[in-house]
Amino acid sequence: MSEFWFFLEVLLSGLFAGTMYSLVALGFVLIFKASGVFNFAQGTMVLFAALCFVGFLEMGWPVAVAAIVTVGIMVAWAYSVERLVLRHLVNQAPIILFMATIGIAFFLEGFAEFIWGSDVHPLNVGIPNDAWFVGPEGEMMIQQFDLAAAIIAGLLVTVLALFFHYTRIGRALRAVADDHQAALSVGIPLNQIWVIVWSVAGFVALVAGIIWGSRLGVQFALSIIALKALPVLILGGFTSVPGAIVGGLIIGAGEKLAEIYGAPAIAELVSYMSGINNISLGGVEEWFAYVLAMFFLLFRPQGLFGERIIERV
Amino acid sequence: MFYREAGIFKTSYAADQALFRIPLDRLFVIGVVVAAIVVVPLISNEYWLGSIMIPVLILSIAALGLNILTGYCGQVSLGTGAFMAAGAYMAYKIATNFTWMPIPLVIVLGGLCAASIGLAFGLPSLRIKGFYLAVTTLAAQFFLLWLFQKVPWFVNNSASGVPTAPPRSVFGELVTGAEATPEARYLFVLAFTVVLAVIAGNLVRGRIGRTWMAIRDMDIAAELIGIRPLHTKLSAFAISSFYCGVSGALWSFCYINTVESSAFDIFRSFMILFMVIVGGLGSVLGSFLGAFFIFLLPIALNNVVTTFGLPIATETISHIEFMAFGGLIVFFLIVEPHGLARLWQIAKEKLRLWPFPY
Amino acid sequence: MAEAENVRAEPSAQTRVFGEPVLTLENIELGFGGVKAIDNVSFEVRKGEVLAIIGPNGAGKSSMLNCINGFYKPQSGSITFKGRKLPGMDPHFAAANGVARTFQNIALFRGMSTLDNLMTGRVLKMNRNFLWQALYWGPAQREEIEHRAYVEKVIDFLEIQAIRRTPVGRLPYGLQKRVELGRALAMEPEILLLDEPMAGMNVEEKQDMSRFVLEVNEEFGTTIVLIEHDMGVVMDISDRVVVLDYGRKIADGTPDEVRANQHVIDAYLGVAHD
Amino acid sequence: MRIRNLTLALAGAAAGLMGLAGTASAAEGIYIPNLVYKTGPYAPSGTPVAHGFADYLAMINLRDGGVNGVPIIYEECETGYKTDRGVECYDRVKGENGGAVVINPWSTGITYALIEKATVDKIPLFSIGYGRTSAADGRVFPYVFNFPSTYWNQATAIVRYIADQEGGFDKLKGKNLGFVYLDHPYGKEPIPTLDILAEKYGFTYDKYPVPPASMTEQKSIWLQIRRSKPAYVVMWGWGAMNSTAVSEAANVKYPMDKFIGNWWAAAEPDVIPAGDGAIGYKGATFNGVGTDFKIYKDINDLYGAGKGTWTKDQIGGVLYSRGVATAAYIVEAIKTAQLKFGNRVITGEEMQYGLENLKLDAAAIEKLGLTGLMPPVEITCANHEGQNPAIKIQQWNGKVWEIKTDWIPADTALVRPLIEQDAAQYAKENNITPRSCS
Repeated sequence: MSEFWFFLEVLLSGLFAGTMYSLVALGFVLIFKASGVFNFAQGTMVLFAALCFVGFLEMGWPVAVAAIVTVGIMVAWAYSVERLVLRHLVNQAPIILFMATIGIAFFLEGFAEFIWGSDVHPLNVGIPNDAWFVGPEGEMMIQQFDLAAAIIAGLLVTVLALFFHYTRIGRALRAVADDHQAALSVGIPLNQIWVIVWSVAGFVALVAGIIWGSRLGVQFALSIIALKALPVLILGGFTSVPGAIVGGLIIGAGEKLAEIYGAPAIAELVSYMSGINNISLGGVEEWFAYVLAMFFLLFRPQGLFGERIIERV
Repeated sequence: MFYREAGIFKTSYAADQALFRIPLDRLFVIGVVVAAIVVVPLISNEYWLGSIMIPVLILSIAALGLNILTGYCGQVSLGTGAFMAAGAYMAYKIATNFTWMPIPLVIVLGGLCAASIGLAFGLPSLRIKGFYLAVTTLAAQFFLLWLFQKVPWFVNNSASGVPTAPPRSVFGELVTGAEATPEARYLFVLAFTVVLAVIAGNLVRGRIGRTWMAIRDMDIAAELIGIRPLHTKLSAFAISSFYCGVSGALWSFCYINTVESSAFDIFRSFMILFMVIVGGLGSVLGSFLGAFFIFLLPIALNNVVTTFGLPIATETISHIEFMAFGGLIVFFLIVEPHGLARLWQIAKEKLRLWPFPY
Repeated sequence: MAEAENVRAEPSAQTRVFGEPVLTLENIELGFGGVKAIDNVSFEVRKGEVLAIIGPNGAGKSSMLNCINGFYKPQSGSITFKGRKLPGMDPHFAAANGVARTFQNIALFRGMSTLDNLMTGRVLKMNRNFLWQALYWGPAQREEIEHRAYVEKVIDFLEIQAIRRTPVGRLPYGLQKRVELGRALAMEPEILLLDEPMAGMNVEEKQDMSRFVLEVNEEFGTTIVLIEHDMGVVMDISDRVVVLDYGRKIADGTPDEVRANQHVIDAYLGVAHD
Repeated sequence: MRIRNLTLALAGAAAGLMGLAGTASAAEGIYIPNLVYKTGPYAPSGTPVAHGFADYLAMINLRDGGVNGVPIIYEECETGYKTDRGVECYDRVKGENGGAVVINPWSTGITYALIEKATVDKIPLFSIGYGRTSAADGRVFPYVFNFPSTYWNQATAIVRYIADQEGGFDKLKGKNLGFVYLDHPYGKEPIPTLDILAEKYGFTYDKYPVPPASMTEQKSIWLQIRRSKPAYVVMWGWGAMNSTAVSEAANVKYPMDKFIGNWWAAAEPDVIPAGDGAIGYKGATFNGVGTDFKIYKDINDLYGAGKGTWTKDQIGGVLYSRGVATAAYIVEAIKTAQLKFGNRVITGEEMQYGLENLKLDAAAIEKLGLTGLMPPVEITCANHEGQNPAIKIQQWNGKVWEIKTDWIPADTALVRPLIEQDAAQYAKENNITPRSCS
């Protein structure tokens, strides 16, 4: 019985970890939807936003002020990206834009460290950090922090969904996502839209950064998680907000299950076949998400929620 | 005026399809190669030869490989490091298990192993395009490195997992390992570089190169004129991975002396992608220019500080380096998507007219 | 038929007689989701003829060409080609057996020069393996030169010598269309599919293009299937016309017959469908 | 300040390629380059070490005008903990300023890559408590030094500590331990030793590798640990991995006093991000911590003179102290060499003599004002890790690291044969004839 509770715990903690991926992936989706740009720099934006936020806190500013100023910085950043980069790359192939965002990511990474240094900054914004024990004998542990983070992520998604559906800007964003030229021709200012959507992505990055940062400390390694968002997007489809959420949950849970149940099984199989004992195959997590995404792509290239593309000549 | 192509007439298609159609170009390239063989080892000190020329040449090979895949065939890969690692680990395995085997053959076999792995990871490219494909190459990057690190067989069960590259000789002269002179290692690497560059030049001007570019420019039209997309993409993956594999094997054997997976991490993949972008997508020359530029930039930054004693902390230089990389990538993509190679071409066009501007 | 002969630069003395059907399409059906693009269409292409497919926008003309060279697979029906009855063409099989085409929106390889674009047309005829090519020596070089010679003939024929080394992305629209025709010709096609070869051209360019089409047909005996909106051109150069409307075939015959067909007139004049 | 630096650097960058010509200036002094990493995910650990090292050398220059009057020339080269950058740095610095006398790679990967090179170049590598363990066999690795202790010895000492806590080695029987490690040459070093110890004392242990590319993703590891409830968890971690592990351990309510990091996994940056959860976490160390040592009078003077390399309120941590200790060993080795070769600029080869004949007993250390900060060592030709490798266990109390034990000796009787065996195999593979040390 306790094995069952453990399985549940693994699954649950995987799902919670998945909401974190979803948060990062969300930023990708926003930008992709509105500008067709696959923004590799989203992960670095998470780091940068968190660093700014924690930096201001350490200067003794109140949380609200620090958050507002950081959002302001992210808006300024969005504006300069649009001004200095995107504007000059309109109508380029998506892959060129993708590579440009890799450049942006490198720049921002250097810039963030340049301004704020490479130290680890502890961050505490008052998210509860205790645990509940569930089950007949308290076998299963639920961390309040994880739950809080998931609730925040959920709220954020809801707000964004409402924003997209019910505001004028939201509708304009969706129009741009559908067809740049058409949106331009009905008088939607493309550049402005891009600034807005990068700002919103910056805001999402800040939320993600605060949550990740309060769990692990704000540190340079945060930007590494950006890569994990890629397979999440592949699963969910690049244009779907619910896709980002579901993809994140699948990857999060799948990874944990693969690591805890899959890796020992494979190790046993390998040692049975090769006759070598004591093979340890930990660290499956490192590639599981990407390989899963790869096989998934082979069968459904458009993602879970993406639309099928008809090729024409 | 100095550089002229007018007045040079070809009387045969053979001459018109030569690697360098203009005698001055041909002379120049031959001159560069000769200088690389004779002059560079003579004038360079150990640092220049061992720590700059050798790694730059090795990285040029990898950049050539990625350029074949990305620049010519249009398939973006973020898994270059993994294919380099495949070459390095397999070459190590072959070199230690078949000690009689001449080292050039070992390196080539390492490359071939990488090619077959590249082939496997190229299979999804039939159905997947653009950055979707980039994600599958990330799968290669993470999975392969994990595999090499996890399975002790690849490193002959060495306790630390970081075996030393075995010393091997060519014509009685040590070319791998720490005791090989930088000159010998340099010439060995240079030989590979020249041969592989010539082969790359030949491939891209022939049938295979045209099919790659056709797939890159418009895959649907290419398919309808009878080019098989799978064959074409897979050949690009295989050949590109071969180049990367050779480069990885040389990196381990002739440069850092150890077979270590962290030398081929995702950061390496990005660096090589940067080399290709900055150097010029779809240009053999660009692969070299890009490799030189990207490799030398941080070293130059560091050297400025030490040479002139500027009061800048080491970490600041490193931050500037990141910013400079990022900025350059964006700059090149915006201003000159064809990279340094295109700038070189423009310079030649200017020279042709000089001193008359019209 | 008489019409057609009048405009030929050198009217041939004998009546044009066409051989066997080289390509037979039977009961082709093709749909995307709920939309029927082609609805039970059958016709044949005879050796040596110039066949025009006409019809209003969205009639399924391009989809028809896409079926012929295998880009789309019909949901039902069959295509008989080279003695093989296939449920749908395979693009590689089509290309290897001499079906070449041009596209409505130019589909050239923009990063490559005119010469290289034309050389891609020879890809299927080149077979030296990778190792020879890596060396670019001996057989591989001979092969390159041999095919270069053929491509140069096409270049001469289309009068595009001056733009040999120019990347096609930089060429004006009319020339790009011509290069695309050249790439198809370099394949030495038996059947040439032309999707609106004269769209967007001025009168002179159209005359040039018509001349090339007819010369190809006459000199090389290439069968030509073309889609064109300019009725004057269609009626002048084609031997036979197939008319599609809303995915169905409504007429098939000589230009004169088609011109007199009531269904066609209705379709073009926009009579309400029942 | 930073902006000014930026403009300066940009101005200099243009002239950078000229600088590449490698003008080896012949400044008079003992040249000690340092391969540091102050950037990237490992920077929180790399930065304090570098500053401690640099401060001590600067202090020697300021206080004594150098080593026996010969000034030290100090220079840093940023590696980012990357092996190839480390190799490039080594090649760049080794010939400058009359030649490096000793190289500190500060990375096990870089150490591995440099062992052969440094041996050929006759420049000693000093990998203090990291690098290749079997390099402790000076007969095969004459130019590599890894005192005051190695990973293998550390593993035995940690197991001895656990046994002490449990009440004797016989109590280890049947116990299950967890080993959390960075999946990198560094993290894998102690595994063979742990295997032998497990067999010898009858305990079992589970391995939990943490991939370097996703160091901050350890949830599944800690879930497994929560399930298997190992009696102790030992960690070989580095950089961001450590703080994550400490946070996660606290999250799953693992008893922190049963969680022991090795000496690279127990410093301030590792515990501070975890907040109060980290209280009770233990770690091995071979150096003291804090600013209560006599030597800090001189280091404070350095900061008073405005020549400190860091900010004064940051000094005194575990890793900073380790940097100080490393520099102190090097300075003493230089003095040893100068005793033989005279008070002048020494060469790498002479430095090898100095390191190999380094003998620092308690009295000597007291004289340096470093008692408690660094352990005594005695190096011989055959033994490059010192005669009596030992560790102390320290514990985090939420504010500072407190030393909890006296020296816990390593099981050299067990480790030494392993070292010699591994070194012999290395010698065989690389056609090296071990030198005679008798």
